[in-house]
Amino acid sequence: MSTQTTDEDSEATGQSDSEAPASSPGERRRAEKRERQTEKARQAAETESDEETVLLKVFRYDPEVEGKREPRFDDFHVPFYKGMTVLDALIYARDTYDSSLTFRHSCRQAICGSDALFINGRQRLGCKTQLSDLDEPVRIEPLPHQDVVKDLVVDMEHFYDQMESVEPYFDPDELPSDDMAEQRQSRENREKIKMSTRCIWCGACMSSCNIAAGDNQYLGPAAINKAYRFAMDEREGDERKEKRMEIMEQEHGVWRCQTQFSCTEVCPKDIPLTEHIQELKREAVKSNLKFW
Amino acid sequence: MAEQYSSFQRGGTRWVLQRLTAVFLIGVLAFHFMLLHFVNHAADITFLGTQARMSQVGYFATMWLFLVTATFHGVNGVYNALINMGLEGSRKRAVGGVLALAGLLLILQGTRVAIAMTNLL
Amino acid sequence: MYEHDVLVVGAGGAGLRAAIAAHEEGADVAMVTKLHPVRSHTGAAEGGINAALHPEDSWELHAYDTMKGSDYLGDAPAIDTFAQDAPEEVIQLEHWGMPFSREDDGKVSQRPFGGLSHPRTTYAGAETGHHLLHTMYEQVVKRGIEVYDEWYVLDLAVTDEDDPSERECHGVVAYDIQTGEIEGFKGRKGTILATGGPGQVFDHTTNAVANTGDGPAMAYRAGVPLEDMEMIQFHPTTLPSTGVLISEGVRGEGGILYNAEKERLMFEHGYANNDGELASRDVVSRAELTEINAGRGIEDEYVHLDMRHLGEERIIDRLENILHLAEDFEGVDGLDEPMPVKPGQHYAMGGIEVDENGESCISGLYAAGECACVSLHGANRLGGNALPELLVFGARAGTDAAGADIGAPEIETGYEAKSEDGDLDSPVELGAVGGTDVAADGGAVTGAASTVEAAVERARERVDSLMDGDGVNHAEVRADIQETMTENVNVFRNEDGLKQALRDIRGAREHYQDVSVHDPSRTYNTDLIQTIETRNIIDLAEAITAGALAREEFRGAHWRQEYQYRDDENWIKHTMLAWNDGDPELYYKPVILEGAEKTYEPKERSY
Amino acid sequence: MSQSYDRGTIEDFGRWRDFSAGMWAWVFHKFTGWVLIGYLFTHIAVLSTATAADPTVYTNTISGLEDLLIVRLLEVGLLAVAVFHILNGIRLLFVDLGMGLTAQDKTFYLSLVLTGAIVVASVPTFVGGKL
Ligand SMILES: Cc1cc2nc3c(=O)[nH]c(=O)nc-3n(C[C@H](O)[C@H](O)[C@H](O)COP(=O)(O)OP(=O)(O)OC[C@H]3O[C@@H](n4cnc5c(N)ncnc54)[C@H](O)[C@@H]3O)c2cc1C
Ligand code: HEM
Ligand code: SF4
Ligand code: F3S
Ligand code: FES
Repeated sequence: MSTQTTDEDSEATGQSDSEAPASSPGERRRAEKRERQTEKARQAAETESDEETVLLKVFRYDPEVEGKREPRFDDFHVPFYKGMTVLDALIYARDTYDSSLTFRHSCRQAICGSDALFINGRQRLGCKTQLSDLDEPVRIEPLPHQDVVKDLVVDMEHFYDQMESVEPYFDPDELPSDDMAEQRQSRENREKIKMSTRCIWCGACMSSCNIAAGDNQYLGPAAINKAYRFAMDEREGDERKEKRMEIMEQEHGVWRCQTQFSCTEVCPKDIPLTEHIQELKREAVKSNLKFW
Repeated sequence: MAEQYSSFQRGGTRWVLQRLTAVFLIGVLAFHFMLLHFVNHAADITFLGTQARMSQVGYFATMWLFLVTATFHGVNGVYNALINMGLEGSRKRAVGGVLALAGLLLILQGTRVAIAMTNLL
Repeated sequence: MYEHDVLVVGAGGAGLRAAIAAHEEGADVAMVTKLHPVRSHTGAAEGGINAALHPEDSWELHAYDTMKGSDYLGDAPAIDTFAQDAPEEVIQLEHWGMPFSREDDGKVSQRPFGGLSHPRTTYAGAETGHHLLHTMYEQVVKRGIEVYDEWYVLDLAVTDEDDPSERECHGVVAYDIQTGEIEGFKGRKGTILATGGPGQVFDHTTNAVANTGDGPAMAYRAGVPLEDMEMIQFHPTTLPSTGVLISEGVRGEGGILYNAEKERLMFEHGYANNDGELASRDVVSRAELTEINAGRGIEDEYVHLDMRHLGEERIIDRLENILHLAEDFEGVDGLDEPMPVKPGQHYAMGGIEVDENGESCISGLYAAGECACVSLHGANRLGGNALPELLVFGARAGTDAAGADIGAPEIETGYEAKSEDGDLDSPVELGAVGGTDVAADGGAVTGAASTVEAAVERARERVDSLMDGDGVNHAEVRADIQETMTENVNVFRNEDGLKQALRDIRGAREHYQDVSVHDPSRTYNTDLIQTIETRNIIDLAEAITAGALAREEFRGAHWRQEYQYRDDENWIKHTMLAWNDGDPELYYKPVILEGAEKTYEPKERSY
Repeated sequence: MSQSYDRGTIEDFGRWRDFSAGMWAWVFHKFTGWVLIGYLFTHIAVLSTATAADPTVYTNTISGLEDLLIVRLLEVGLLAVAVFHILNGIRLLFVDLGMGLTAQDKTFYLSLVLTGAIVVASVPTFVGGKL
């Protein structure tokens, strides 16, 4: 636990053949650079060898770069301080050891939803996960069931498509005639939709759901929750709600949910997703019973 | 049942039926197990005993409903499980057709058996 | 090349509002943004949106509070327009479905906020910005406005007349982060910059990692002056380890600040005998730092913000996410113990000089939101005034860019507005290394398309050369800048420190000549993006520090050790910095105090 | 997602270890459901002997099968499968009604434990009796 080197051994085994003869000048340069970094890290390790470090095992993949086309795990030893999050550790690893380490992040405070990752077998936000809560080594992978673009970055397009397919916008039956008058909403109603409005589009839920993994057309927990947010908002009115329910009731809508609960478990905003989906199923049955 | 499996379907009819049959099945299945394993030991089943039970209209009706609901519940369940895996288009229709047919045959055969068990014929 | 009527760069609150407004005028709008819209930092705003909605309240009062808050460095036409339009914009948001917190009668709730004479801050729990951002993005989806997300705008496509006021902006050059493709975007009617704050210039900030001030830096280099850059707001309540913000809402609801001796410092040490914790941000930030410097800080680093006495129910009802923030990022349970807080960089009052219609001196180039300076906030922004600014001026910029007539602006921009030359006693040369850094095409091309094409060509060369070298990692340069800024251009400023900062920035700039990107990939190359951002950070850090060194007085957020008073005689004027093709020039322009209804009289700002 | 980049062993194996209670419940319910419907078909097939002209065929088939230990053991297995499916089915019905959602993991474990208990208790009845 006293070194901070990027673990040469595992890197070498991970990409043994591609590492050997550095063919292009660019590669030679990078190889040299890696050497320098290791050297730097080694020196740092010597001077602060009593410092505590954490071992990260990070998924690496780049479709373009020789040696990264085969996915592999890289090891990074990162000095630990109290309160350090997984995101902090990744940033440290990138800025200190390997500037090509790629991941999305922005707000650092669990509100932008960029850094949902698969950390020690669970979908979590890097910025909201304290290293001290995890077992070592900390295994960091891109979200499962999504195309990997590079390293920890996944393609979110499908997720966005699903979100947008539920007509995720407020669309009231009618508005107050006075332009300067607000629509009234009871506190109870706001309370009812409150949790559902918290979604930050991180995609953790969708990635955790086995059904979404199997059925590409399944709207998924986040999109259904988005629809719930509007369907339950009393300001919208009954006509709109009916149309929303039609979207929810389609083949790949609420009925696909098999109540696995993993979405609810991983949601960083603690949205009771399964509950919302189930409520919509009952709503749908209720509204259909009328015609029976 | 065939049109239940048409490609586009609004409303959770199958979903509700899956639950309703489940509720029914809880009762009958428990009853069935009790009767044929605890009250009457399985090894001691004879045709005469079966015939005696099946000739009661109430019991016959229950068992037949058991057959139908269990078939629906089971076949529909399998169908669902398959769509959950992302079955689409013609493959989906084919699977639906095969399952519906299998279910139908099962019910037919089951009904024949059930009738044979009575002393009516 | 992509072509649209109006291009909006950035999809935070300001960008989204501008896009909707332009779309409503019938323009073909596209948004180009380096983050997917919902990832923008507007989502982090917690406290609320000010608007005079109450019958007893009035826009004049709101304007007055804003002017007073600005310490008389705001321009009255901007402030009046802002206060007049804000209520309408807030109601508009409500009509778009924003889940505002409600009163018993179903109306939108309003709470008191620092520096306001009336409770006029509307809010949605403690996550107002999140809801504002998502509500507006939903409307963008509804309207089918095109969004190029994860496209990084590298540069503006501006013609190259000598006088920036004669230049025209025809669009931007952007880099598709996913594929590495560089493309031109032509904006037939206008280009609106809405790129947000420059928080990454400092290392302890409430801003996101993506808030690198790209817009102001690009506009600056294209010839638009930067205005009042020294006016940086430090928020008094940020968590010490991460800079995550604890909303002013906590103090609005009655939260109390204590020093290590458990004294209610705002009163017991006389920083604000009337308003106490609710005094404006600069006052509270300085109070805290003074306490800490006097040895009354906790662990010599922070003070305590206590909300326990509000009771669990009220805290959960109105400030629930504060509990989560304190727990997740500082490991503190706000229901059980006081939260540690210290000042952190929060907001830039200054930015791209624009008029009330959002237009800069370069025709066709607009800016809105935190990256712009209409001069609404002057020397100090009131809490809850930035979000309505995004709405009001985002909408105006969008409408104007789409070609609708919203009246001629009263605020003048560009060199024409200059009242006085500046004279900066800088220890080092400012601006581009090695003389000029020409923003545009050298005057060779004319016409919109060729301007964009020329800009694309330059961008391609620049990216190629960055990818090619084998130099230092940009992270080192960035860290140097952040360090010196936090050390020297913080809440407390003095001449020596500022000069040191300028020297350090120069050093970093020279160092930057040697940077290169080490990731050879064209796919999602964040190394490249951050390297380019670092250049922007350098330009902005220099502008901020130059402004701070120039302004020899103490006004609003700008405190100078040598000048402990507000000098209305000499300093009711804006500090302007023009890039001047690589050789920055300082000058001043007057502040407009004549408003629509009345002329504002500078009064002492006491709380 | 079919077009996902193939993450090889990372994606294919190892994931199950990360499954949570609700996912296991789903997997088991699925498995037991399939076994049950499979059994239903077999069961009807076996019972079809009743359609034979001679009633002893039916009686003999049943008792012949019951004479095999393996069949009795399989029946215990069937019981386990059925009991779990019923208990978890009840759990799911409650979930559908929106009840006990926060205790979903506990009720799953409870189903498992109860299944175990019932099966153990039934073993004498099922396996016992003359072979
Ligand atoms: C923690 C916090 C709390 C706050 N609370 C409040 C509050 O309660 N009330 C209030 O009134 N104000 C508050 N503010 C201030 C207010 O939120 C911000 O000033 C405002 O949200 C800025 O919005 P914006 O649209 O200008 O920029 P942002 O929301 O930051 O958006 C910037 C956009 O520009 C894009 N972009 C940037 N650079 C580029 C580039 N080179 N190419 C392409 N796209 C680019 C980004 O992708 C992003 O979409 C708060 C600020 C913070 C940080
Ligand atoms: C006795 C009480 C029973 C109850 C309470 C019950 C309950 C349920 C429920 C609620 C489901 C739906 C799961 C979902 O869609 O999320 C289900 C699925 C299923 N059931 Fe039952 N069931 C019972 C008996 C049976 C019987 C007797 C059979 C066999 C004939 C059976 C076969 C199935 C199958 C195949 C599925 C689909 C499993 C899958 O998802 O792959 N069930 N059961
Ligand atoms: S519902 Fe939760 S997990 Fe899913 S996208 Fe929204 S915030 Fe993320
Ligand atoms: S994980 Fe999937 S199955 Fe339903 S409860 Fe959540 S959407
Ligand atoms: S960095 Fe924004 S959610 Fe983690």
